[in-house]
Amino acid sequence: MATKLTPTQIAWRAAQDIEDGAYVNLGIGFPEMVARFQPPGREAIFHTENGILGFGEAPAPGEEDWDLINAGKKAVTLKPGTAFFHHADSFAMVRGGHLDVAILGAYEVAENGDLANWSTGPKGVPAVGGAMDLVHGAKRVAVITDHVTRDNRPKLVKTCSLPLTGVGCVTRVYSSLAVIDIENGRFVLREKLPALSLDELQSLTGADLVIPDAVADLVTPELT
Amino acid sequence: MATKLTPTQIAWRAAQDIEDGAYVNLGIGFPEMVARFQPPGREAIFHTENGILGFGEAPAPGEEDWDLINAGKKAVTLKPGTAFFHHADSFAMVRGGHLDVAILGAYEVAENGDLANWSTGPKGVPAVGGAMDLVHGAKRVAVITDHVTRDNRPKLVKTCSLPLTGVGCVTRVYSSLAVIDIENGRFVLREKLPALSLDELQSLTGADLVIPDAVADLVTPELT
Amino acid sequence: MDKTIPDLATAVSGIEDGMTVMIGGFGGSGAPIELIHALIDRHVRTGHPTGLTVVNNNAGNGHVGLAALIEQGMVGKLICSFPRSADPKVFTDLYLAGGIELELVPQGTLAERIRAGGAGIPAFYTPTSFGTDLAKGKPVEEFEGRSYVQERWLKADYALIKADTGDTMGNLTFRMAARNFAPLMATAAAHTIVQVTRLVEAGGIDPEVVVTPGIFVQGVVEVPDPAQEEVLNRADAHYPEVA
Amino acid sequence: MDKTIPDLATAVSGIEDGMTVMIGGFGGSGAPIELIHALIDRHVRTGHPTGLTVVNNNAGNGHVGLAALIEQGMVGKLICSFPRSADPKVFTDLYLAGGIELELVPQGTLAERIRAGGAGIPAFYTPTSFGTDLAKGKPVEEFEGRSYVQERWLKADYALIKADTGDTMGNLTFRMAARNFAPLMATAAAHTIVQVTRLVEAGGIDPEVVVTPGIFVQGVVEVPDPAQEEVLNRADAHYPEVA
Repeated sequence: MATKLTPTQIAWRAAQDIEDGAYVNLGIGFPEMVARFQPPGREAIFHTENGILGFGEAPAPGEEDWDLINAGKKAVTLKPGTAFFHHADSFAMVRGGHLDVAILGAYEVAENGDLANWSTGPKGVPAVGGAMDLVHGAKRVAVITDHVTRDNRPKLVKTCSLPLTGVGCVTRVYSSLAVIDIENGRFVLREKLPALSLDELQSLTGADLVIPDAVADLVTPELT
Repeated sequence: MATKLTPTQIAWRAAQDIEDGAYVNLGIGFPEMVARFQPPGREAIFHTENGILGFGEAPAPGEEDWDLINAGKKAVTLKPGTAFFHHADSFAMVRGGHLDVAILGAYEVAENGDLANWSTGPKGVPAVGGAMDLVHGAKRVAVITDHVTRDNRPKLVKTCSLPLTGVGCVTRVYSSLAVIDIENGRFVLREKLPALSLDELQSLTGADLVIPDAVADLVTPELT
Repeated sequence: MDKTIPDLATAVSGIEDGMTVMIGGFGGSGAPIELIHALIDRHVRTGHPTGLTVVNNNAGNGHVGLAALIEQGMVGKLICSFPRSADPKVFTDLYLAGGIELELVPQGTLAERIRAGGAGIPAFYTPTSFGTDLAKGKPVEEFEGRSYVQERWLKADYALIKADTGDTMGNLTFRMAARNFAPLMATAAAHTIVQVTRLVEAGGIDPEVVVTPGIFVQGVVEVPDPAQEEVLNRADAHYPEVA
Repeated sequence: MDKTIPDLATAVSGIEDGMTVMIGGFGGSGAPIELIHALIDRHVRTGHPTGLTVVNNNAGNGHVGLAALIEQGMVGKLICSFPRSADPKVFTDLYLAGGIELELVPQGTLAERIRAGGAGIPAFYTPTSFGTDLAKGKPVEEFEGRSYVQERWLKADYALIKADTGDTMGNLTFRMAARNFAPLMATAAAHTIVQVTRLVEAGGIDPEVVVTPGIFVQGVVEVPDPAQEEVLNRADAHYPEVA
């Protein structure tokens, strides 16, 4: 099997689709990496649920101000044009359709766009945060994820088996093997790793892939 | 018949019931006069629908700033502790029950507390402003009004004949002849002009007055 | 990112016949007079836009700003709470002649419907107007024994508002009670166009005092010394000027 | 009018067993550590209050602030969106042992429910959580062909929040992202008690930059150099201090 992309490389690929001037919310954890790979000449404005628009990268260690954090409780910095606001205004931005893109992680994505990313079932402590708001708010909801689970089961599935975060909300998946759009309730392949055969990719995917005439090569820089 | 109170005297009487530190909204026009008669040692904080809390009296003529006006579009002034906010926050204060008192004018008040003060019927141009919000928001809704119309018909009635502003919302009426509470769907007389007989007052009132054992004299300073 | 627009004509060039336009201001305070007059200029020149649905607290005063827009025959419907003023003649005459439609909305409900439009809340319940003519035909529901009226969100194609300071990213502050509906309208319109008295670079506004974050703003045009409706009306101004 | 309270013990003296208490903060930013610890002090001294329902975005971290309140056994129910943190052991252990009730609410819905409580809106519709387990049992309605979930307002007996500057009339400003839920909670509680880092006279805050107007605040207590939860936890602090 072809060497899959690293999380950093997936983040890089997702970043290439963010337009100049876009308002973007990045989910906690892995999706936060997307901010590091804005293409030259483009500048996105990042939103965080806890009331900051237009924040900058992490401060140097020791320079943190713990009143200036993102939704992942990591320290961030100010940039010219930053604005602070309260949580109701923050989610007016989310729910009101003002964000251009939200990029989230996933446990499972179904071919109809259903997303499961908040609960692995009745065990443990459930936590949802802002994910359920984001998936029904942003104009475009994309997922970045490994193509399969640690024990090699597909994360792109026919129907989600885990509790849903949102119904029919995801339109694009950036995985470790491919870029896949969700259109009319089907997974449509747009890009795949060059060394990966269509059969291999299908065998690692839990629902039928629609293969258009043109499938581009998924190529990223070396990034670890 | 006894000399009725002037509008200024009615406003004075209403002002005596406003406690120190109360948050108060005064309706456009005649009710605005209430602000002039705060008893010594008490300070109310005045709210206006268009986004000011804690404003002061009118500026000297020629000193107006037309960005600093009240809901009646009259110029006001700043005081220490003033705050500005937008219309949704302003009506969160109103609807959310944060105002202690709203004092409004009336076309009719019914014995069940119904108020009609926004429309005299289908002719002309209707206008409602913030009255319908205020009557269901403030902790106490009082009315100041002449006791009768210009052609001597009662304004305190059994049932409003004009379009309602709010249902069962008024709890006290300061009229040109009396102070009347609305309790359990009845007009309860609290104060009346000393020279006015109970029969005279009843004859000018469109619903039965409940007369408790103690009815105080309604006495105000000479004010025109 | 630079949201500045070079001139007023460009600022209002996207507004088309039949659109819904929210216009900031409460009476004269906060009224974006120059943006409104630029829209009138376009109508004088091209005959468009017309048949607009306008959302404002009032119905204009005198013969400038919103009143002039109505007088020009550009407004088919007005959604407002209080169509009275010192001189509401323009609206009153047209309304009584059946030449303009009026949707009367309680002021707090108007504000909340606009906020709901901006916040993605399609409907909410309010005690306001329960049992009155303005609640007729609306769903009613009881919560904890009290009755409430269901109200729907209000959105617009354009919002035209006035701010005090604006930066190139669209962050805004307002001046005193001129704030009123503007921050709400900015959230509820697909295109929010702002005339700012002072335009600054990004970073020129303290992030703590931004009232409207730039995400709600699509265009900013500088109008350094804006007219005040109240002052124009006291001088009996007309727009377009009477020759 | 003077809403200042002389000390922290007095500030929290009105909170009784079984009350609902909203506590500001998102993670550690904005957490009113000193007010929470004053409440714990009272419990250590008197055994009260207990059986509290606490509303906060999170479930505490480490052994200070909200986590310490839970550890002290004072919280019967938590309403929050994200009970995870770097060190959520206190809540996690108690929850898994069945010792505390959890109502999980999506973060934006939590914010909007609190705002609704403060704004007199008993219910509203949101697309958030439609079709998920968190919408189970809630009314669903369709508007323009899209489905929405009806959510109810959330109110409290008390709100405990942290502000940056406060004046004697209760007007408040906040510091950066420490603002988060505090301005909403101030509107939704019958009694809002604020610890301010800097107390000034009325007039000491520019009326344009007031974030929470004084009408939403019942008491203000000055805490000049407030602790930051994140810093306390990095030092492995416990409250009450481990002897």
